[in-house]
Amino acid sequence: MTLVAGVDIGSTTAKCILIENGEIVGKSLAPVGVELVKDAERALSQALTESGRERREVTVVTGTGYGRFKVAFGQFTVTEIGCHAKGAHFLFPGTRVVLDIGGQDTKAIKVDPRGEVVDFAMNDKCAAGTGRFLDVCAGALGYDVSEIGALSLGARHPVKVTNTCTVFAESEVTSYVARGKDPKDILAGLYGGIVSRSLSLMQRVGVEPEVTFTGGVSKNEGMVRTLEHRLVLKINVSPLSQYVGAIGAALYGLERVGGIPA
Amino acid sequence: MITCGLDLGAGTTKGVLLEDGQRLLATGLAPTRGNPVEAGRRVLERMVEEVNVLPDEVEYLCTTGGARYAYPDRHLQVSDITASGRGAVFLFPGTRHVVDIGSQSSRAMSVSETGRVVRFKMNEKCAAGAGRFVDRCAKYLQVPLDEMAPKALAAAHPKMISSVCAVLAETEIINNVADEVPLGDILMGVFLSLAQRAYILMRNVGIQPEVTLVGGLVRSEAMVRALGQTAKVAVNADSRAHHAAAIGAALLGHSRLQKLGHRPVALSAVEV
Amino acid sequence: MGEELGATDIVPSLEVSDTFEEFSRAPSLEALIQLARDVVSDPTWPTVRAWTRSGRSAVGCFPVYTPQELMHSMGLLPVSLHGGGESIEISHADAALGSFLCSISKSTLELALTSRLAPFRAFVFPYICDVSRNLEGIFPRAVPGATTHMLHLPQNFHSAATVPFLVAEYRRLISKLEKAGGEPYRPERLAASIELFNRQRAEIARLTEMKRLDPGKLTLTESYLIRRLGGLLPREVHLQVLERVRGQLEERPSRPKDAIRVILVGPFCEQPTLDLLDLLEQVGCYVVDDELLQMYRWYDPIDPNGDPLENLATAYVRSTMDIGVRATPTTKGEAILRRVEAAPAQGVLFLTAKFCEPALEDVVLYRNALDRKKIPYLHLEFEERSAAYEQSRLQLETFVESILFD
Amino acid sequence: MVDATAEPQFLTTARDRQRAMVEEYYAGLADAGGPKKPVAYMLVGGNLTELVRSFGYEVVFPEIVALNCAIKHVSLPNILHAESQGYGLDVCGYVKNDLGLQELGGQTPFGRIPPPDLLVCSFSGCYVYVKWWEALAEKYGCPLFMLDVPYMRDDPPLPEDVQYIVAQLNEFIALLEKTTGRTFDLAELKRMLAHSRKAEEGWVNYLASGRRRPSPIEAYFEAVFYMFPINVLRGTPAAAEFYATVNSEVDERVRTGTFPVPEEKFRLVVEGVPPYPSYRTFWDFFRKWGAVSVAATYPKVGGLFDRGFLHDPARPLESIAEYSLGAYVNQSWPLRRKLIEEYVRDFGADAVLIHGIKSCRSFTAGQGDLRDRLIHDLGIPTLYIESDHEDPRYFAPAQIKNRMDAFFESLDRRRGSTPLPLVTT
Ligand SMILES: Nc1ncnc2c1ncn2[C@@H]1O[C@H](COP(=O)(O)OP(=O)(O)O)[C@@H](O)[C@H]1O
Ligand SMILES: Nc1ncnc2c1ncn2[C@@H]1O[C@H](COP(=O)(O)OP(=O)(O)O)[C@@H](O)[C@H]1O
Ligand code: SF4
Ligand code: SF4
Ligand code: SF4
Repeated sequence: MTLVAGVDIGSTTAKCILIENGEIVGKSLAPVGVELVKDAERALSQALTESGRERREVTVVTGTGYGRFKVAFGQFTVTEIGCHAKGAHFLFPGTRVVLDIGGQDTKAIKVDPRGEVVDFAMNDKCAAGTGRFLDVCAGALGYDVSEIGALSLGARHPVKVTNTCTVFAESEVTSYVARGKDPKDILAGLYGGIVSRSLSLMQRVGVEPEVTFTGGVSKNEGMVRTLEHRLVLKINVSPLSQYVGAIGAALYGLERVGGIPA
Repeated sequence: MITCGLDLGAGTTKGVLLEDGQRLLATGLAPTRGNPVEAGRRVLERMVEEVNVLPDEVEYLCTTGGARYAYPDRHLQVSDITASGRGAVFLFPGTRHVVDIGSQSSRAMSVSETGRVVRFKMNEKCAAGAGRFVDRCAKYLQVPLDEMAPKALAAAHPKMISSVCAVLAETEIINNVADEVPLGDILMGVFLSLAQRAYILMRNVGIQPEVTLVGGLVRSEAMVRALGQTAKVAVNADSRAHHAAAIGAALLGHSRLQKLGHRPVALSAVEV
Repeated sequence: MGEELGATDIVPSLEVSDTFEEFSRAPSLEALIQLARDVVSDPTWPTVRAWTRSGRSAVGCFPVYTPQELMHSMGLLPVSLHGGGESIEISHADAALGSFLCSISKSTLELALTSRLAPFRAFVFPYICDVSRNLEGIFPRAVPGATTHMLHLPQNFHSAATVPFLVAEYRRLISKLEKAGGEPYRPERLAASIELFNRQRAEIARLTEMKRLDPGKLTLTESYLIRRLGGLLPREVHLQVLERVRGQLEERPSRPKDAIRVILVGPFCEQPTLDLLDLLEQVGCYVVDDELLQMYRWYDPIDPNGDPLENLATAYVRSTMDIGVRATPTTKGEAILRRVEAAPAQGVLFLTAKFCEPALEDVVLYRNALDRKKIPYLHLEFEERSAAYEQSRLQLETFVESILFD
Repeated sequence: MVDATAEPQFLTTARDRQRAMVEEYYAGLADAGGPKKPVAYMLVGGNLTELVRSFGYEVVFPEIVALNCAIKHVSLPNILHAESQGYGLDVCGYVKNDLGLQELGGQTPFGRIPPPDLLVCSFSGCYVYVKWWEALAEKYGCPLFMLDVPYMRDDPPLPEDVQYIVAQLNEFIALLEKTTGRTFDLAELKRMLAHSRKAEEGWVNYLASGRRRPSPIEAYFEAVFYMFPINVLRGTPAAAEFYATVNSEVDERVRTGTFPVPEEKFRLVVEGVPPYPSYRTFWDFFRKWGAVSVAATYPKVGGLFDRGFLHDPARPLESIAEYSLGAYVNQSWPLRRKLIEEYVRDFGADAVLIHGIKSCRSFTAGQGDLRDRLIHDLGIPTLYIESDHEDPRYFAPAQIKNRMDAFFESLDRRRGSTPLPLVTT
């Protein structure tokens, strides 16, 4: 009966996952603020509360994400690349390629049949093509990012969004809105651009089925559809996709203490 | 003879009415919100009302700014770089170097004594180092734009922002807040970082006194100070310089009108 | 790699007859230019497909100085590769090549990786820069089965040993081409090809001279499209096209407008999009001299007598133009001033491919000379797939306005 | 984990000697320039050090000056100055450092760099060389000799390639005679080539010791320091003596069990130019993981001595010609790939690290393809990291560290290890 926790401190959100007996027994998600150490603690305690467990029952806490070193109470750290691979493998054992689009970066990871990282590629530091890009553009359309996923389905005449820079794209979107373009079509244009950039990253590691899409942006249905369309491939998306990094971290911790990996 | 200059910018639309190419009668400003035509019309209407002239007395209208072609009732359009140069020399006749920082772009240019642009340099593909960055910081730090400058100017140890991206710099600012860097130091750091980027453009063009700052950022005294410090030159600034491009457009309109000797018909929207 | 993303959407659109009749029969100049526009924008190589339909082979030539005469003399169709234009999406090439490279190198590789270069039997890459050179090294894996060759172009233009070396270099190429569907090399056939190419270049020279003397006569894009056909059509056909165009242009009235005369420097290898070329004249420039498509203009007439291979090599050494990929120490500054004077031009437009280092480095030498003489100039960088021209338009307009308004 | 803050274990005597040689060299340039002590500028790839020295020239290598500036963190002002002169963002950082420095008067923390009296452009492996020397020629108006070196597509090179270079070398000798008023001294050249050969043999021995397990040398980070004599001081007895010192220290190290990292965990082959502005930071990222480079391509930019080429006093001009063909970046990609694969095999490496340079196309264009082949065709774990060799603005430590950590983590996992304990840094 080993209870383990994985805490993923991303650029945008903090996620925590509790695993026991190869099963997810608790989770939490909250935006990160200015105090990462506290955010990490809060993520863990929320997950515990949600599942009715107590801190002392947790055998090991593993930190990941760009703020992993701020999981001060954790025992281990693993990079988010390793964690997304492991977590995706746990949810979809056939995974060979993971595409993770989070708040500030995009990664493509190639994994072997055991869920180990074979190769990975990441984008450069620029908000173009990341979750932040969608947040900003959703704002320009007058929506929250959680609403735009379903909205884009059924676009008929996608507009061409020519700017990749988030700031320029935002005003391009604003002017499309002012010109009375259908938000569906604008979104379809935005997704097309992000997917192109993601594909180029995926090409670096080589695309082969199964592809698992993780990170907050994978909750966006429109993005999923666009990606599938361009890859001519069905892709895996779990309802827990935003937690994949935290799941991986928890599993690493489990392995470390000699528990049975999933 | 009244001419109008309208600067249809990505963030704000600015307008001026100019009499005989010499006297500024009115200035106007409105957020563009993706609809430059409407914003332009509103600015014009308000100015005309303010100085109490008939719309018809405005004999020539020259547009500038990103949406200069979108405005149908114009007689001429000029690029905002050309216009800013003219406007800066109108406000400060000794100007030989102009720095223009707007919401999405920053430019540096050297100008002749008539305000003709001799050489210029701008960032094309990336909005790092432009006003949008300041807006986002203001929003995140919950400091209204107008209150940023006094706080920034009180900074003892400004904290520079290293991120190149206008959007991702937020994270760095979050970290600074977390590390309990005083608000003033963060704010001044923001302006100094912008100044640093502008300085690279300025050097590319070649810095010659007098230097004049134009565009929206001129509204911030902290920006003026930061630029002066970074480039080690005195910087002319005047709140009217936010309207420099509109002024320049009105001036060029005036000289066109004089050359023609009569009032031409307005162009309708030709292209975007 | 391996899977064929994108390859599925190669649908041949334009069909060209293997006699290429439609080019010499186009009913009007405008019809011909439209045809040229279609051919140039079609990524499925309609002219190459027409040529190879009867079992003949085509060679893809990366810019700039490939000896196309030689290929022609061996019964091959030399075709200039200019990247993918606006129509193709880069999703594979970035990974292999890296992000800080010019579009032409990336999109050429993208074409290869998505099987769009299947109509070619061989490829020749000249050593004009490190990118072209390295591209050759990774090309064979992208187009298995085809022959690729790296042609070392000498940069020592003063040594007595250069011509003999280049002749030996051409011989290396010959032996490769012979294995890639070329007929055996015969000097007399090369001499004949040289004469044909001389005539083609003379016609192109007339066309560009017409643009210089009377820039209202034809637009830059028109002149460009007519020239660009030369790298896609059999040369005999192109020569006919050029001769007809000359006749038609003589009858066409000139439509002069209020524009400034400029020369266009920098796009000798990667080519700007048609939209960008249009934009240059739209904002009020007359482009009266340019470096576009250097490959068809690199020699004075080549001596048809004597050893043709040696003459071809001598032509490269003696009479290539001062562009970014030809070493010309201490004379770059003077060269630009001479060209401005000869045009004559009011200013210089530097239009360099993004990440094209040879072009970027020359711009500084040119600028220094122009500054000394107070000649205005503007430097813009372009990419194949940048659909947003607002920033370029803004800068071009500023440049024109700075010359037009005093 | 290794304490990354501790000083790496250098071979101290050799390192001190190397420092002294660098200092002496720059001190010697203080009064150089003009007819009495003329200065020739040269490029590392395919350089003609011995020949030019035999005519009494002091030799300056702007590439080496540039990398010294970068290591000493003084490159940025030079780069910014060159950019203000119009050199674009994408121009090679070495070029910008040099041209910026020239405009600013040539002053560096290690002495003043004199302007050239002669420009020798060995066009071997990098087209930027041609452009760079054109710019210098336009600025200084001094004679420029262009040695056109055919790109190496055939190994061994074809006889016509060698003949072509020898013919140019004879023309160069005539130019040198004219500019210096001296006559060519063949015997002197041969003497110098003999010294070179000795130095080269020592260098080759040093590099070969990377085959040992654990490796007593750091074939990338440390070897870079020892490249100076083999490129700059060839033809002098000092260079040969230097490698004797180095090698006796390597022996010492083996005897006493002092290694670059206390516990060698990963053996790497490294490809690409180092990130000089952040050299130590970068190195620390490796050492932390117990990673040691056992072979690297970069130290071969001056020549591939370890693959059998040595200068031969009996065939002076021919061997100089063969040398100039053999600069690492003058090798075609198939030859570069073969070399790297051989290094992996011969040095028993676990993985390959590729460091891509944003402003150097010669080295970098195609490294992605290399990466792809190594990983997907050959199954060799490979990490690709990108920054710059000269421009500190391109080094993003947090991102680079994240990639390194992920990479070594996955290598470690494949050996069945478990995650890292938390270090709060
Ligand atoms: N319900 C949702 N629908 C669509 N997108 C979402 C949703 N929730 C979050 N996102 C996107 O996910 C991003 C955050 O992703 P995440 O993987 O948590 O980032 P990180 O790990 O970098 O903090 C946000 O920027 C947002 O764009
Ligand atoms: N009081 C202020 N303090 C700081 N910045 C300001 C202030 N007022 C306006 N700005 C800046 O000016 C920018 C708008 O500049 P403007 O030149 O009007 O841009 P554009 O022409 O692109 O619309 C805003 O993005 C904002 O950052
Ligand atoms: S400002 Fe735009 S282009 Fe620049 S880094 Fe940010 S998102 Fe990217
Ligand atoms: S565009 Fe420039 S860099 Fe690219 S291949 Fe051509 S010459 Fe080389
Ligand atoms: S090889 Fe690379 S680093 Fe060296 S000079 Fe050429 S471009 Fe610059």
